Amino acid sequence: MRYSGLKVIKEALTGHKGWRPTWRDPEPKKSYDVVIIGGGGHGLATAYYLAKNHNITNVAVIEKGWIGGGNVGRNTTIIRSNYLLDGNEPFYELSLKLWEGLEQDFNYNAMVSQRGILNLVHTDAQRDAARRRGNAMILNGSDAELLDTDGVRAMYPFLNFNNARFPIKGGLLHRRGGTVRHDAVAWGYARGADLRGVDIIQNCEVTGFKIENGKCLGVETTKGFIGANKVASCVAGSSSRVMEKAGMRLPIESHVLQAFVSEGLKPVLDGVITFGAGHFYCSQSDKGGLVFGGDLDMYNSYAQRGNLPVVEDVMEGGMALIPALGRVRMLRSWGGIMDMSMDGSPFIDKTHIDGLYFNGGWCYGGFKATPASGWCYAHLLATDTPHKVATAYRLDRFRKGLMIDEKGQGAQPNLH
Amino acid sequence: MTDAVMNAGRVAFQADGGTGARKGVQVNRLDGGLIKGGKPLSFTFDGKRFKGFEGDTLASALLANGVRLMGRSFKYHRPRGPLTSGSEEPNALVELRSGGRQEPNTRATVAELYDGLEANSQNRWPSLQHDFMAINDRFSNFLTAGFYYKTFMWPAAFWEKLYEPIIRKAAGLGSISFEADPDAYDKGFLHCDLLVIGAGPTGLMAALTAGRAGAQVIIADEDFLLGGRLNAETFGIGDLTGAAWVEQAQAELAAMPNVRVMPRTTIIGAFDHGIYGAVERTADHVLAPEAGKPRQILWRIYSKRAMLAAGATERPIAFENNDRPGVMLAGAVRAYANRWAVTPDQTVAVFTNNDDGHRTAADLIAKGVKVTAVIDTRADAPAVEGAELFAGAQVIDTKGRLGLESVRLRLASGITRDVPCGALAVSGGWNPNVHLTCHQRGRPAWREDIAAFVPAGELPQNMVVAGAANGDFSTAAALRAGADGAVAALSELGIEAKAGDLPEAEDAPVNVTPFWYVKEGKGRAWLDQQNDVTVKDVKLAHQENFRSVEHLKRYTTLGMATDQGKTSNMGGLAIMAELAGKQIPEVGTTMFRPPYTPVSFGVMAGRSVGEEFRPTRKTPSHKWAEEQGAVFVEVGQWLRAQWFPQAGETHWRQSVDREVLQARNSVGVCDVTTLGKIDVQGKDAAEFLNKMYANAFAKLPVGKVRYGLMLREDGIAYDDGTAARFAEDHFVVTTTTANAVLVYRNMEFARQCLFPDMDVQLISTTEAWAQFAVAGPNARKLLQKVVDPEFDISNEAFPFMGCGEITVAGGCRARLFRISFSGELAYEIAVPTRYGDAMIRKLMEAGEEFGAVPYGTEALGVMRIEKGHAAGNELNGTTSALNLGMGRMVSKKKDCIGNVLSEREGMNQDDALKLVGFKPVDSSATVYAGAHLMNSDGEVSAATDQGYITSVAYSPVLKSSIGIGFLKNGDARKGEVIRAVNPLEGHETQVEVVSAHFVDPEGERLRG
Amino acid sequence: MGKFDNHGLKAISPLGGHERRVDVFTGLQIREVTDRALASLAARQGSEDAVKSAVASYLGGALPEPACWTEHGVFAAWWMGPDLWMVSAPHDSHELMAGELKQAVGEAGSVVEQTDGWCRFDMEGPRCCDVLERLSNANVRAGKAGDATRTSMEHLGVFLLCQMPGQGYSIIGPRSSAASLHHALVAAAKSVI
Amino acid sequence: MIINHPILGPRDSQEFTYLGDASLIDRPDWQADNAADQFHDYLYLRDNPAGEHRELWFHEQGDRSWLVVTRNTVTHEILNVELARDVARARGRSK
Repeated sequence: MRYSGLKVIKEALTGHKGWRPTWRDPEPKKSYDVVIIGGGGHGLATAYYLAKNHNITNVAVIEKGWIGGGNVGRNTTIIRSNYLLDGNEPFYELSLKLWEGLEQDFNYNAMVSQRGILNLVHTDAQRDAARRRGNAMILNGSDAELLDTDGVRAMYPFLNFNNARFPIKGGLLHRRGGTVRHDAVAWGYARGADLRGVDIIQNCEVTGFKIENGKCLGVETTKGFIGANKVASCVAGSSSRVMEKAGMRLPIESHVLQAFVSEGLKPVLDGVITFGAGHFYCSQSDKGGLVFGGDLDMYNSYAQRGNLPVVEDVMEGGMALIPALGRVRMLRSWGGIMDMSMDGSPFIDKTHIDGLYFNGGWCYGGFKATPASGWCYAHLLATDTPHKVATAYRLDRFRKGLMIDEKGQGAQPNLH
Repeated sequence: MTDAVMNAGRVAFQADGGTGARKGVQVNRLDGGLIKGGKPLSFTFDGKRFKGFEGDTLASALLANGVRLMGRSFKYHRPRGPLTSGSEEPNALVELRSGGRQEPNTRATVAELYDGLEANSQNRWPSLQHDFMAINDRFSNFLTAGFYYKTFMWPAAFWEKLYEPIIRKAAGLGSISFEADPDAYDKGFLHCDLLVIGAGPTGLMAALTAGRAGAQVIIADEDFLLGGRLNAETFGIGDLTGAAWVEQAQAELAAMPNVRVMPRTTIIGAFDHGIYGAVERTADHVLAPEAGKPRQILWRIYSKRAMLAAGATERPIAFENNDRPGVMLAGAVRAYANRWAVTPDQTVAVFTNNDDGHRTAADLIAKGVKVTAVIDTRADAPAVEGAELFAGAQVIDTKGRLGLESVRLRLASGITRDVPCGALAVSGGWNPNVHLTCHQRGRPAWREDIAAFVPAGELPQNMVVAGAANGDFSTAAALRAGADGAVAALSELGIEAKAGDLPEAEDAPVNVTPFWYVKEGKGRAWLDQQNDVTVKDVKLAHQENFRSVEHLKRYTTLGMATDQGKTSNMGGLAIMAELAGKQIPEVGTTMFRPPYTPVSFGVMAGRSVGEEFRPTRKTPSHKWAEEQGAVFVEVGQWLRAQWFPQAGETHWRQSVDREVLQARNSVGVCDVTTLGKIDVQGKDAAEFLNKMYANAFAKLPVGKVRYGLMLREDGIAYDDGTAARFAEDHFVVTTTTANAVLVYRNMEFARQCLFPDMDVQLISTTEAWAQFAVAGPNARKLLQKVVDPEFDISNEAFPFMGCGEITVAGGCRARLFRISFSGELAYEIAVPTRYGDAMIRKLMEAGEEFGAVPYGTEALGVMRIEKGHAAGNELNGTTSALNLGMGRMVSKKKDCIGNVLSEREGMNQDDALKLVGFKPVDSSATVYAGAHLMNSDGEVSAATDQGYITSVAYSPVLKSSIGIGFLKNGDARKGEVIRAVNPLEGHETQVEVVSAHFVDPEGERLRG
Repeated sequence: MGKFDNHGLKAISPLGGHERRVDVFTGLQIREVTDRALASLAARQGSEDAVKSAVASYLGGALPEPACWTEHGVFAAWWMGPDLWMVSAPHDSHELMAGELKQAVGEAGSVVEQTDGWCRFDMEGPRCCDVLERLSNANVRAGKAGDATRTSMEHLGVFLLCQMPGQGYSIIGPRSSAASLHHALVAAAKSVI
Repeated sequence: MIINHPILGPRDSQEFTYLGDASLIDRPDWQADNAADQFHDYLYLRDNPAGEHRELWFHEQGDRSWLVVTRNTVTHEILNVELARDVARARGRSK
């Protein structure tokens, strides 16, 4: 069934009886060509592109809970390709280009909205770094503009230009960045994959791998053994938990990141703003809520919740940047578990176990990566060679000294 | 002024607080209540003037004045009135106050009335009565749950250009003024043995019990009146009315120094290990806070034990057109009548599935309100005195455009009947307020006998739940649970408390037969009134396989409005369970998350606003620099002088060039106190520094300083500085300004965790010494005038990289280091910080004959770039010693942090980046920090990228723009001409690769 | 001017003045204190006992236990961390205390002058707890005389010494941030009183 | 969170700076034959358990002690707190 405005009108006039399940709930088959562990954005996108790009449709996506319930369902919805390093920027630029055509591609309105992302700078050194980054973006085919204070003021006159502790000295504007209705991404990929024959199996937890003679033959699950030619882990914050069942230790720690939404407001913020002198970034959803976040809680955690000091830190940043937010109320907070890697960059790679693949280490940048992650992971699974924009995302890069460290923080995951 | 306003004003002025007068002007004001004939207050709603009384909420006052219509819904812009009398309110949202204090989405049901209150309705245009956007309601059949996911995709560009702007404008609720909030906020910290959350009968009894036992108790309630439902009910406790018992309890608690009673305080979240967040509204009930006083305070409460006594929230029943103003929860109608002496209308009907609804009928009848019907879904409903009972009946539809006029019933017999009423009091049973029990990992459990979820699973550490929050709904049970709960909680702390004799109170059982929605009818029956989620939407979600509760919530937006579904989630779950053929507990619940009710940005920021967002660190010469008219710049938390403009200088470059030239030609002085200083002592101090620095320190002689580079364990450089050896067992280490805290932390880590038996003691002395760089050919001459004559600082006695303890200015102790960041003959001289102000004055006075200049961070930067010294832009966390041209400094002969991993192949490739200098071929051209480097010809692309420029300056010595940066294999490419490209700003400059040491590469000046 | 302050350099206070700042509220006074010399004392490995006894004879009393401070004549000392104390004495008479202390402990301890690393504000009056609970998470109401807590106020690390429970406290913070710390204290006092 | 400091008693975790897995105490021997591999595993690989986790916290706004905290990463319950120096010695670290 194709979704369209006409279809909506037709259904409205006929009592909405024609809408079918967005995806089926099949029982798992005995075996598949590919079993993807994790029904989040990346897992569903991988399944979608396996089917669409590589015509591999005998695929199952196995989800412990409900699809889209991990980080794709608990992020701050931002998409962007404002990366600095060669290992990253082409990948994220591919992702942004995929976002730009995604809705027509999978026939689901995920409200991709290129509202622009403005990263504020507050010091000369930050401006120098922004210039280097902006140039790297442009050299990789992305877009960037360097604004001075007046340029920022023209966009957002209500920021604190009067008595800021850290005055705004400009910003790096990435106009093609923006926001996407996050849940819809999971549902759109799920629907697209399901229509092409992929089985999406919810409430099915992987309890172990069947590995014989260095080859992975399938997964043990709460719904029984499911055989597979290739098993692809794609579980973000649960990466260490899952891969531990295959005997692997990863260069990853799991950390909690809180995010917040305010009560609905008439339009305040058109684009996304990142405060460069505190921990605060913010956009406004189409529903009117200000969606904002800041830094990690900093300690290892698998609890999808955080603590008060970070809430205060983030909202202090909000007030420092936008003093007019004083009476705006935060409605809800939540936490997601971030697979923080040792250099802040992800992995899309084979493992040392034949037939077992790994995708993870997305830190808190996983959402924007969803299309390219699925695209490249599908490419790796289908061809056994890394996609050209994901060649750096190898598990052995630390052994070789080839870190991709955007923030320059070294092997301390919570600082990325 | 319009006639309407004048009339309203004139009528309202007749109010004198007497009961008779009340009725006269406030058409729905009743006798009695807890407003006690309080002070009359004047307020406006949508510009119209009204009167109410002290003790009213905005909602109760508007209802008293016959106003039921208070808002519009989110999607369909349906007219709405209050559903509730509390913080769970979904409908009656207003913009309170104006200007910088404008506060969108304020629930009229909890906005305390004050004289001069100004409120406006929101999300409507042009007026609340005539809202153009209500057109959406006509198209509701097209605007079902998730419709937007299926359309607006063609043509692609139209989403951002057309559809989305329209949606965004229509969405949202209230608006902000865009003015800065003028009010102050505060934060604080409280400690207690027992935190009691909620001051109803349970909480009060618990606080009394614990308070009498001498425990440290905090009792908080979101309401401005303590008592909870006791204020809303007519039954008594012992010989007293509920309200009188509350007053007595409150008086007793107030007299206990160990008890802190906090009304107007919402516990917003249960955090780890007994920490609770609380927001106290200290000035939301007045026109404006007193000067300096906060509007709200965020308290962080450290509790040893906590009792959740937060009561319960009534839930509605869904039926067609159940959202008209006047359709309210039965408990709320009762509360308006008993507490605020208000009825929403003179004729009221009741619709219930449980006995509690009957209380509303009885109380209204006792107050003289006409109850036109009691509709009970149960065939065996108890009898009602004074009103007609329809047992086994249902409400199937309602009428009334901007307010309820009548309801249509389907009687047990099957016939329909219309009943006139201006308000319908609905009760579908009560849900315990389990929210805080779920803020960690608790998942509530279903209790069949009360048809509701009660707390279960892993509660927050050391929390007990009591009373209605735990499903014990009677007053007697609440008192018992409060007392027993307090005794039990305190006994775990070793505090003996006694429950004692409890007063007698009503102990009615809960008689409820679950009834979630009326199945009859083709129209819409609302679940989430704010977000306009109807029973049909839940059915559609089910049909489309959004069946998990989380999918249901996200697809339909059920429970995502400002009330977070406090009155609506349960109904949605029950309907989904029915559709899925499951039991309610099998469907589960969505996650309750902080905050319990929405919390302002202002209070979460507290005092950390504006210039006080973060502390400011000032240098010892700050005051003097201010006097010189210095321009300051933020460097981390420090404020440093950036340059010192002199009369006639119109551009910063003029000042900076002058400062650089004067320092290079004569002498300049710069406050360098901000560099971190760590005092390292102990028998193993030298060996310890050997571990910390990549280069060797063990053999540094006493009286000497050495430059040191610190690596992270991954082999990347992260800080550099100097270590001065004052004794065999005593060093003073400097760090960069930015990394002072980090270096100290890392050193403590090494000391305590890696080398625990080394005899090393560390302490920061950054702030204890005011330190000044004195640089330039005349530096020694200047210093010789300041340093006391017994200290010989000649080149021979005090050579380059020397250090020593001296005195200055006739006996003031000081430290002198002969180190140079500028490349000139230079010293750094330190005195105790209190003398720093005097010292800069002294130095400038002594330097007068040499034309000494103060120089700021800009000139400092220019001189270090001219010398090719790495700083923050080069130590960017991705560069190794090799990249920095200091590869040979990394000792292979000793263990130090970072040396093993610095040898990895990827960090030692042939074309590794190397730090070099760049000079534009055309000396009038400018180079930019952040420009990328490309070969002299060929493509400009990421694939051909050769490196990047990190720092640039205009060198007044070379009369050219210069830069340093990282170039692939750079040290072998000196003399090559390449391109520095800056497509971001449209520049491309031909630059020559040169040594990063632009000035005095042999270092003769600094040794002179 | 103190005994050692007879050189050509005139001291200024952490708030940047020559006079000490005093702010008076109903039931509360906040005074800038500048007349104390400070030196940190760390025990060397294996010399913990030696340091304690050596310094006891210099101070005229024992070093304080963890999280405590003590007074002996003109001296005061507080615990800063494991085997680490801060010693304080009148600045006029003891500006060079660090040297004396080092002499007293010899090889057993490491001494570092800390006098000007810090600013100090003394808070006195019955409203102390009401104001301090707006500033710090220290449980001052349950505290006793002699408590020394390292805590944070307004993003700054400070020492909070209890002179008299509910009535008198010293707040010792980083000198460069004296103005911010002072602003916080005064703002909190205005907020409460 | 509240960390029950072995010397100072219960303190708000906000006063602390978090580093990570306590195995960072076990810094390998730089002269070992496979030092590069050992350092790689030491610095980059983590158990990252969902459950009990021994981890390093620094009391930066307090007494400057490094602590080893045993904490459940699922519930955040803290089971044990030790001075890291004692732990380091017990694991055989010296100079």
